[in-house]
Amino acid sequence: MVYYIFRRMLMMIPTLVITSALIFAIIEAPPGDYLESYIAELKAQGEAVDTARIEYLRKEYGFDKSPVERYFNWVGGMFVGDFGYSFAYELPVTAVVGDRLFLTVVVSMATIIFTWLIAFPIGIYSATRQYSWGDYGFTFLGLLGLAIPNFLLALVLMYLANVWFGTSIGGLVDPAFVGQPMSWAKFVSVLHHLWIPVIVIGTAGTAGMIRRIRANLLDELQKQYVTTARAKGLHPFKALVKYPLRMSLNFFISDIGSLLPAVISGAEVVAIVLSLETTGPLLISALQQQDMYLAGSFLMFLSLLTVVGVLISDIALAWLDPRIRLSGGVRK
Amino acid sequence: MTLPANATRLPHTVSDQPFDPDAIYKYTDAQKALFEASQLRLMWWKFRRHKPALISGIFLAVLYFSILISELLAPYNLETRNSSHIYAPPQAIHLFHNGEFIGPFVYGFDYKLNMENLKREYVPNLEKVQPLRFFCSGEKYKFWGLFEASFRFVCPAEKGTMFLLGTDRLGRDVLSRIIYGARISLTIGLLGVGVSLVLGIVIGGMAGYYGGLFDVLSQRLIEVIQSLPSIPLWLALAAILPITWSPIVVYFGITVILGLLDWTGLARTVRSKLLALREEDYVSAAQVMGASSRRIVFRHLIPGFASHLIATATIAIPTMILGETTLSFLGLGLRAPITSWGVLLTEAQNINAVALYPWLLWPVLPVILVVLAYNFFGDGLRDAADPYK
Amino acid sequence: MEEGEVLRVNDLRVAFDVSGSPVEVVRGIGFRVCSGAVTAVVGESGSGKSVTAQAIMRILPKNGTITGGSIDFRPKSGEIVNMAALPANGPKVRSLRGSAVSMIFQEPMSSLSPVHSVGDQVEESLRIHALGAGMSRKELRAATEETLELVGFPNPHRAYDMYPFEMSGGLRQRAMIAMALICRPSLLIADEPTTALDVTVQAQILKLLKDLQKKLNMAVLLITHDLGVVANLADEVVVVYNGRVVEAGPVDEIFRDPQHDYLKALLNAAPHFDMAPDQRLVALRGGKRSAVEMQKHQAKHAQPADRPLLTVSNLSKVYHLRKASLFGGEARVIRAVDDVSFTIRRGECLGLVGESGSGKTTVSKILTRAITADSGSVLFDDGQKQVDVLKLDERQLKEFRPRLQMVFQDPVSSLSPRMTIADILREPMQIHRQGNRAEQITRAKDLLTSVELGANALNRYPHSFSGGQRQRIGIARALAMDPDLLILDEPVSALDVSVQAQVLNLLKDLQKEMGLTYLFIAHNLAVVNYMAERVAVMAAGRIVEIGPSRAIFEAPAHPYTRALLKAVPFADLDRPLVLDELVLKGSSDPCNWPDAFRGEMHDLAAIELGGGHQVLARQTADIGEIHA
Amino acid sequence: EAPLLAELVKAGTLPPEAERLPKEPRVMTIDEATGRTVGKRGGTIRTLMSEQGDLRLMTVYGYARLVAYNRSIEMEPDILLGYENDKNRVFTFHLRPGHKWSDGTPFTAEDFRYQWEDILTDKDMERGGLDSALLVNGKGPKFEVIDDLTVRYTWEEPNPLFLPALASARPLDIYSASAYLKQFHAKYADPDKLAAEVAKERVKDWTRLNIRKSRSYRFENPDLPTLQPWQNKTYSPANRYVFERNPYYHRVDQNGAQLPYVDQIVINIAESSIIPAKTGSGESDLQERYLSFADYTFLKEGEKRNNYTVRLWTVGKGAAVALYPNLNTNDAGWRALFRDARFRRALSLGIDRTQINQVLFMGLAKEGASTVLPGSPLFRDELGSAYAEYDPEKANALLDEIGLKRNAAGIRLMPDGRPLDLIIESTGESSLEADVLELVTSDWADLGVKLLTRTSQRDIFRSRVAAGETNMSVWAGVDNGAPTADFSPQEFVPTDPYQLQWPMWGTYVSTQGDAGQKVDDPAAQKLVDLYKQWLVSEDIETRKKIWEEILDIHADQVFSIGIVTATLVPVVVSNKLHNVPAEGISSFDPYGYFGVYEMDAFWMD
Ligand SMILES: Nc1ncnc2c1ncn2[C@@H]1O[C@H](COP(=O)(O)OP(=O)(O)OP(=O)(O)O)[C@@H](O)[C@H]1O
Ligand SMILES: Nc1ncnc2c1ncn2[C@@H]1O[C@H](COP(=O)(O)OP(=O)(O)OP(=O)(O)O)[C@@H](O)[C@H]1O
Ligand SMILES: [Mg+2]
Ligand SMILES: [Mg+2]
Repeated sequence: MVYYIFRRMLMMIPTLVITSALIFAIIEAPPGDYLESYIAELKAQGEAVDTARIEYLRKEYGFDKSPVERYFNWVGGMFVGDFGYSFAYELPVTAVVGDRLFLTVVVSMATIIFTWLIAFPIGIYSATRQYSWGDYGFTFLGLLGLAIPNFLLALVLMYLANVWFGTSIGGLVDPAFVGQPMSWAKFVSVLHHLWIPVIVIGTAGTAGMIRRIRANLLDELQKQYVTTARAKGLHPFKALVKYPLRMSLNFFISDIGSLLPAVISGAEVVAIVLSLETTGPLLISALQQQDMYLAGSFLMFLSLLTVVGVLISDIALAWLDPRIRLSGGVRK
Repeated sequence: MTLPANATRLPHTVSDQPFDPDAIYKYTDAQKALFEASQLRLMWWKFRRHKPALISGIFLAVLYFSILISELLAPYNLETRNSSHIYAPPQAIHLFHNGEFIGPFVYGFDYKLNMENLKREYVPNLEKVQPLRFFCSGEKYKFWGLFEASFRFVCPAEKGTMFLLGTDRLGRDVLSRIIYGARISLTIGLLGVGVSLVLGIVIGGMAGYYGGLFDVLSQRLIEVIQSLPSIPLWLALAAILPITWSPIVVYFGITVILGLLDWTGLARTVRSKLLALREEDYVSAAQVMGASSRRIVFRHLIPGFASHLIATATIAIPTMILGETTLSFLGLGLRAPITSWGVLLTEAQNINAVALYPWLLWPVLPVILVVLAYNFFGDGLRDAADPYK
Repeated sequence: MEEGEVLRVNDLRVAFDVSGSPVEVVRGIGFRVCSGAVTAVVGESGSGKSVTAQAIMRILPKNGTITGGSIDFRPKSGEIVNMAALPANGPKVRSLRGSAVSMIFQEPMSSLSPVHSVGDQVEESLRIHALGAGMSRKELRAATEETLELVGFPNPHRAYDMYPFEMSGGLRQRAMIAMALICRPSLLIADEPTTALDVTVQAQILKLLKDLQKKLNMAVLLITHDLGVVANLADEVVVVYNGRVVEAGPVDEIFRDPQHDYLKALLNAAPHFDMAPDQRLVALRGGKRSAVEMQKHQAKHAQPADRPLLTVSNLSKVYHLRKASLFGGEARVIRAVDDVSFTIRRGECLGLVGESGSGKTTVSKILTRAITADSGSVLFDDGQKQVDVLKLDERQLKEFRPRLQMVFQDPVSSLSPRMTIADILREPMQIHRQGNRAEQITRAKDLLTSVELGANALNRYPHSFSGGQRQRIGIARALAMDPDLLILDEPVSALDVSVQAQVLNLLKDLQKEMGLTYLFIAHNLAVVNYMAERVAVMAAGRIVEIGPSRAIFEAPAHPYTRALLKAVPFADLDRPLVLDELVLKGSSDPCNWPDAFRGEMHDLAAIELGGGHQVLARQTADIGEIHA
Repeated sequence: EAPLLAELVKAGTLPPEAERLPKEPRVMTIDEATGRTVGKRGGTIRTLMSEQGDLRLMTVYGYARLVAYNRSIEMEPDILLGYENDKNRVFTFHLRPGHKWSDGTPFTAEDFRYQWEDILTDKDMERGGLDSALLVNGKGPKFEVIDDLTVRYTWEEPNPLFLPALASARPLDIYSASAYLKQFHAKYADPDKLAAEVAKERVKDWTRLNIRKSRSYRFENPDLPTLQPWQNKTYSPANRYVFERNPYYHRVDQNGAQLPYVDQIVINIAESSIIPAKTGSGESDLQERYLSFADYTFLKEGEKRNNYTVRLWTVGKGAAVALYPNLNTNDAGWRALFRDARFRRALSLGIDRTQINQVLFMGLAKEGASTVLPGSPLFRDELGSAYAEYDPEKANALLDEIGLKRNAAGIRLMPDGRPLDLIIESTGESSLEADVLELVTSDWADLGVKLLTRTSQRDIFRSRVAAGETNMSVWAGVDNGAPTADFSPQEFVPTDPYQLQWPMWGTYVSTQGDAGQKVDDPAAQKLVDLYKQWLVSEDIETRKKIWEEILDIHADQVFSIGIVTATLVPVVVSNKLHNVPAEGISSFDPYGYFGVYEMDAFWMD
């Protein structure tokens, strides 16, 4: 086990190296560089652009160097904990991301918990009472959440919350509390704002979860060992949770690897619509402005989380189902 | 022997039924029909019993048929602008005017521009009765861009209007645009679902079944792909796709590429399922028979969680139909003149629409219906394939 | 309901919904079970025995409903309840299930959850019901291990943490029995409880049941095909055929005075040790079509019989058990196959018998390359040259496959749950591209008929069959391949003797006329005696004795073989097993063997006793010691 | 005393107002003539921006400049007490005695010297050379410190760009807070301390540190002293920036009360897309940015509930939407067509501007070509209406005259036989553009021209145009729609590489022929010549004539096809906020949005 984890850790290195190259390529792929988008932005304002100065900046930012050279500078920096510099913010990347990370985690965790709290009971209910009114009803609701584009739902909820409850539009807290230390009033204000993103992001994922839990459970419920459990006199619900549910979690566990990065990256589009101070919008704007180190380092962080997440997921799988061997490959 | 003392001895009884060794070979007609029927027919019988699935199936069939004849169904052309009816609210269909039945009709609008808040105000004028025309000759259109015609199932009254779902900021009929939008929404997006499904199953299947090096490599590949959030990828892709492609081709390309990148979650699920399932004896049995790995994976293992796959696929459909809205958000989606439900919704994506022109949100309805229909249809399929039913 | 009765079933009817139309499979079965007594239900495979048991427990599959009759049950405390009238998952039924009435499932191999340890699953009943209340985890575990020990687990402590898939068929069955017994129910429904057990363990279980019965006044409803077991255990016998009771009565009257034609035929069909070498079993039906006729393929089997078809030498396989926790825990290994060598001649049937858990299945799976051996070689003579089966690469293997087929011990898990029988039977033909669809279907029908199944099976899925029916599907599928060598792992354990007779006859015919070769693994020694020319006896991963069947059965040399033969139950009321006298426990444990048979593999050698009869003993041991 | 400062003054940490003001403060007349009232001090204005970069707008809004425009776009000394301009060659600046930076340090000639000697012309601080406004024929000025309060810049040739650059919304930096900044300059600072600071800020060397600390325009360094009315007090990154009044600000109202009236400006950062919604719910006291005409009705609905008033200002760009044929496109066929003025005229004539105005602006905007706005002294009616009426017949006639025949589908064919599928590039950011194009598409269909739109991101869009990969693009008209003859006419002349109708020529001119393509169109060449004359012209009359000629050429040649001009933009003003003009021009240069409307004189109830 320990050996296995160690081996996987070693394997992470090449994976991360490849990812870093890919990330770099992706960021470099769009033509132009940060300065060009900076110029475009100035032009959009109607500001004048001084060509000589741009040339100077180009050198200053190292855009005159070859991509390979820049790549190695960047990766080399990350090894010593230097994640580079955000052009747009004129700040080290860590300083830019720092504050937002916490809020992102708050929103994402709330959403994930919301999703699970809803999806699991409903999924189980739907599977055990297949084709009951409840099953249809929940399915309908869940799919509704799925079928309405997130941004639209966000917009509508945000608007209605403002009209009905006077909640300030967008953001995670009333503007009056921004930058203030935490207080009860601020906390309440956060709660007032938090439900919208949680519902919007949550509903989108819930339907998927519900339907999949239901499908997997329906398959498992037929198995002989469920009958065995019933024959023991186990309460149907306990039997369900202990046997078929555990088996049907396979799909869920195998994908938790993507959960970790999702927690950090957050639902970008919704975050933009709702103007949440999370990392999602930051990443998007960094990408659009080709603020490459900001975007790149953030993406690298995500990829590290993915790799760790996949490892956790593999270990959890082996724990969940003893038939699955950690090493995966070894045949009987 | 060990009978309790208080029990009576069991009498030796013999049934008077004669012994018929061939009893097990006697079938009723229903049974015969059953075992003679082909697999597909059996599935169909089972499917048929699931009413919502059946209805959904019919609904989808009708919908897909409708995209063949959008031009005939829509009261207006896709691009028809009615500049005197910008942001007109929906017109209700009435049957009775002043208590008198005159068939389906709408009331015409009185229009006034409110200079105070620059709002276009429309008031139904109860005098202007505009009966709808059916099987009529309406605005000219080019059927699939091929030949010109003017026959429509329903048209507004001569000189009248018929905006059952209102109009947008250029005075275009929302209903007609929804009808035309189905062409794109019901087709292109689904391709991505297909691609990712196939990839997920194949790669996950092979990784789970073979294990070993293939598994290790594919898992690393998945890690790499999962590390890259979709949005930067889209942005990069948008940059890579030749700018000279037409938007529809670009969109097509992006959906395919989306599919090419979206299989990882499924692949991991498939893999982990197979890792467990491949230990079953029926896999050994198939191996002993000489079945190829492909056969084992696809005939024996994958059907074992068809339910999961069907659920995944049906859930992915709305994501793909609506995927373009996210793409549009980043400036990559479809764009006018191409119209899809996603485009329509993207256009409704501002506070003005929500607060002032809520009818612009109608395109969400067909999306919901299609999603529901696909899900119930999927349910029906699931049941039809379920041996325990 | 009379005094002393624990269960009375009256005119029970159960119907299944098969693709929308109801099919009645239990059509008015009635019987009783008295406290402290055993009622045996015997009958044809597929006649509704298991369904009846499920109905009593109220655990019928979703598509099954009780359409009539009553099931009166008298728990130890309290009044009579009609189980048939209660809601299937209501609290009343639940409180009875598992504690007052418990069940041993017919198919232990697939009735256990694959992801929970055996100990966990066995212990669970204890935890649910009042009995386990107030016990600490340690005590629970102790109680569980005790029960595991009672049902014959050689190492209960280790078994507690093992997972079902790490166990042999017999071990799983024992776990199942432990699970049913751990709460000491007042009614035990045992659906073929000993089919996967070798006779020594079987005897041990029978003794256990008897003891419990005596101690707790437990009533037992025993469903079995083994008339020997019936004769030894039952007080009353109910004979069912095609969903109805055709005869019922006290055991002595049933055996001594069978009335109904079916029962007579049944008693007639059982193989026994006193059969003449060429005597055929008397099957109920002749089979619709000569099986041999179907196998109208080339005469490729007509090869010289002198060379061995299969030469197995020095096979070994060690299993590494999964650790109890993900982190640490001592590494545990099981030496499942320990230096096993034997040969099978062309056209011969080699019987492989032995202790449950001794590695028989493992050996057979190694031969088919379903499991990789740690060492050893398997040479197959394909007529031209010797093929080393274990070294074949993918492509060669695929070519080789059709020559060697296997019927798996566990019929449930060896049939793809989502394929219809038609697909399952057609699969080998599809793989090897034989015939078009119509031809394949015809062939599938023929195959079904030859194993006494009707064409109505074609469009059904495996789960909707009885245990015996599934087993026959497995056989039919293996036959479809037309192999040279067929490995049969307990192929007939779930078949009633009449169908068994039919199947065995079929196999014999094929062997005789087509020159098929068998490796026949079974616990029913009478069947082995009937089928096999030579017999190998396995214990603790080794072949301890091998030789012509006559020699083995008449002059067993190895202590384990002797114990085995002593434990065979006879379907004869006059030859009861003297359970108390049998030295049951540890007969397979080398420690209990005389010195001459003990030791590490390299100290031992196959000692020739003449006529190919070999026994595994110390190289230094002399014949006298061996015959002692 | 302003409420915010009263405490500090009482506590003695801040000198009283009289001591903080320059000896001669700039006295602003706040009277009925400009529709304003003398206000009281205090209060907070909340406004919304969408990113950290927007903070620079506070420099624009504040609009304290050495010299600044007033509402009539006349230049006046502001920070300067006065200046002398000798034929645009010699500029002498006089500072206000006693004028102090926001930290209380004196503002003197040393601040100019430091900027000139230690920054602009310092070798280490090499920043790509002097700003183009400081260069005449590639040569910079001679700088002299006359005395503590007087500095002089001298060029050999006239430099008409110098003063406008100083008065620009984005001012040319020729002074900086030297007392503060010297600690980040190798020449003055203790090397160890400097090194420590460099390490702390994670920059490469001290020059970068200096640049970072000294950027006054971006307003990101709260420690950097300023002369603007409000100073940033919040370190980045943040979602809420607080700007507080500059206690040493140099302007007073006619009653002698130090400006600004408002104590604090609070900037909340929000996504630009929801700013209209937030504004409509009363979350901003003064909002112009990120609002568009389409939001008007929505904003109006919230007026009562949220106690604000929506005003409509005029957008100060030459046109809201204009089409730019790329005269330098790589596609020879298209290039030839575009170079043909008849073709450009035909396209312009073929647009039904009235309909566009009606549909999109309810008729409130003006239909016309892309030229200067009516507010400009240079405006003449015929400039706006040239080839701007809707006359499809004439347009068709012109196209026929060029010899573009129609095919069966009614699409015209180019001389090389290709159908006339005109692809217009857009950034796809504005729905206004999309709608206009949609309408133009159907208008042009009548001409036999098939219009297709393609979108790409802003920077890609720009680089594609510059590389000649596009045929036509859509963008707004000239940035400064209301110039006087003193403003450089460069936007109408090929002068920079970012111009959409002639990027290569622009490159050529701006690099003095090092790159790009030589201007080979007589009319365009004429523009270049005129521009050169403007640069050396010494009197206003000549300049005016040059301007007129340039505009005439534009009107005649239709180098860009303007569609609607003088469009409107809503400005939301809290009812508690006073002195915000009911009507105004919203533009970056020369108005600086609220800049020339003297935001420091706005006051809150
Ligand atoms: N779920 C089901 N759906 C439909 N038919 C079923 C189902 N389960 C069992 N049957 C049918 O019911 C009949 C009785 O089955 P049952 O399992 O009781 O047989 P059995 O007497 O126990 O036979 P065996 O000795 O082979 O175990 C069989 O013909 C079987 O095919
Ligand atoms: N996958 C496995 N992992 C670990 N141990 C295993 C595994 N499979 C089998 N074993 C162990 O190997 C031994 C031999 O098992 P095998 O199945 O060959 O026995 P068997 O002779 O077929 O017994 P039975 O007659 O009960 O079927 C048993 O002790 C079993 O517990
Ligand atoms: Mg059975
Ligand atoms: Mg076995």
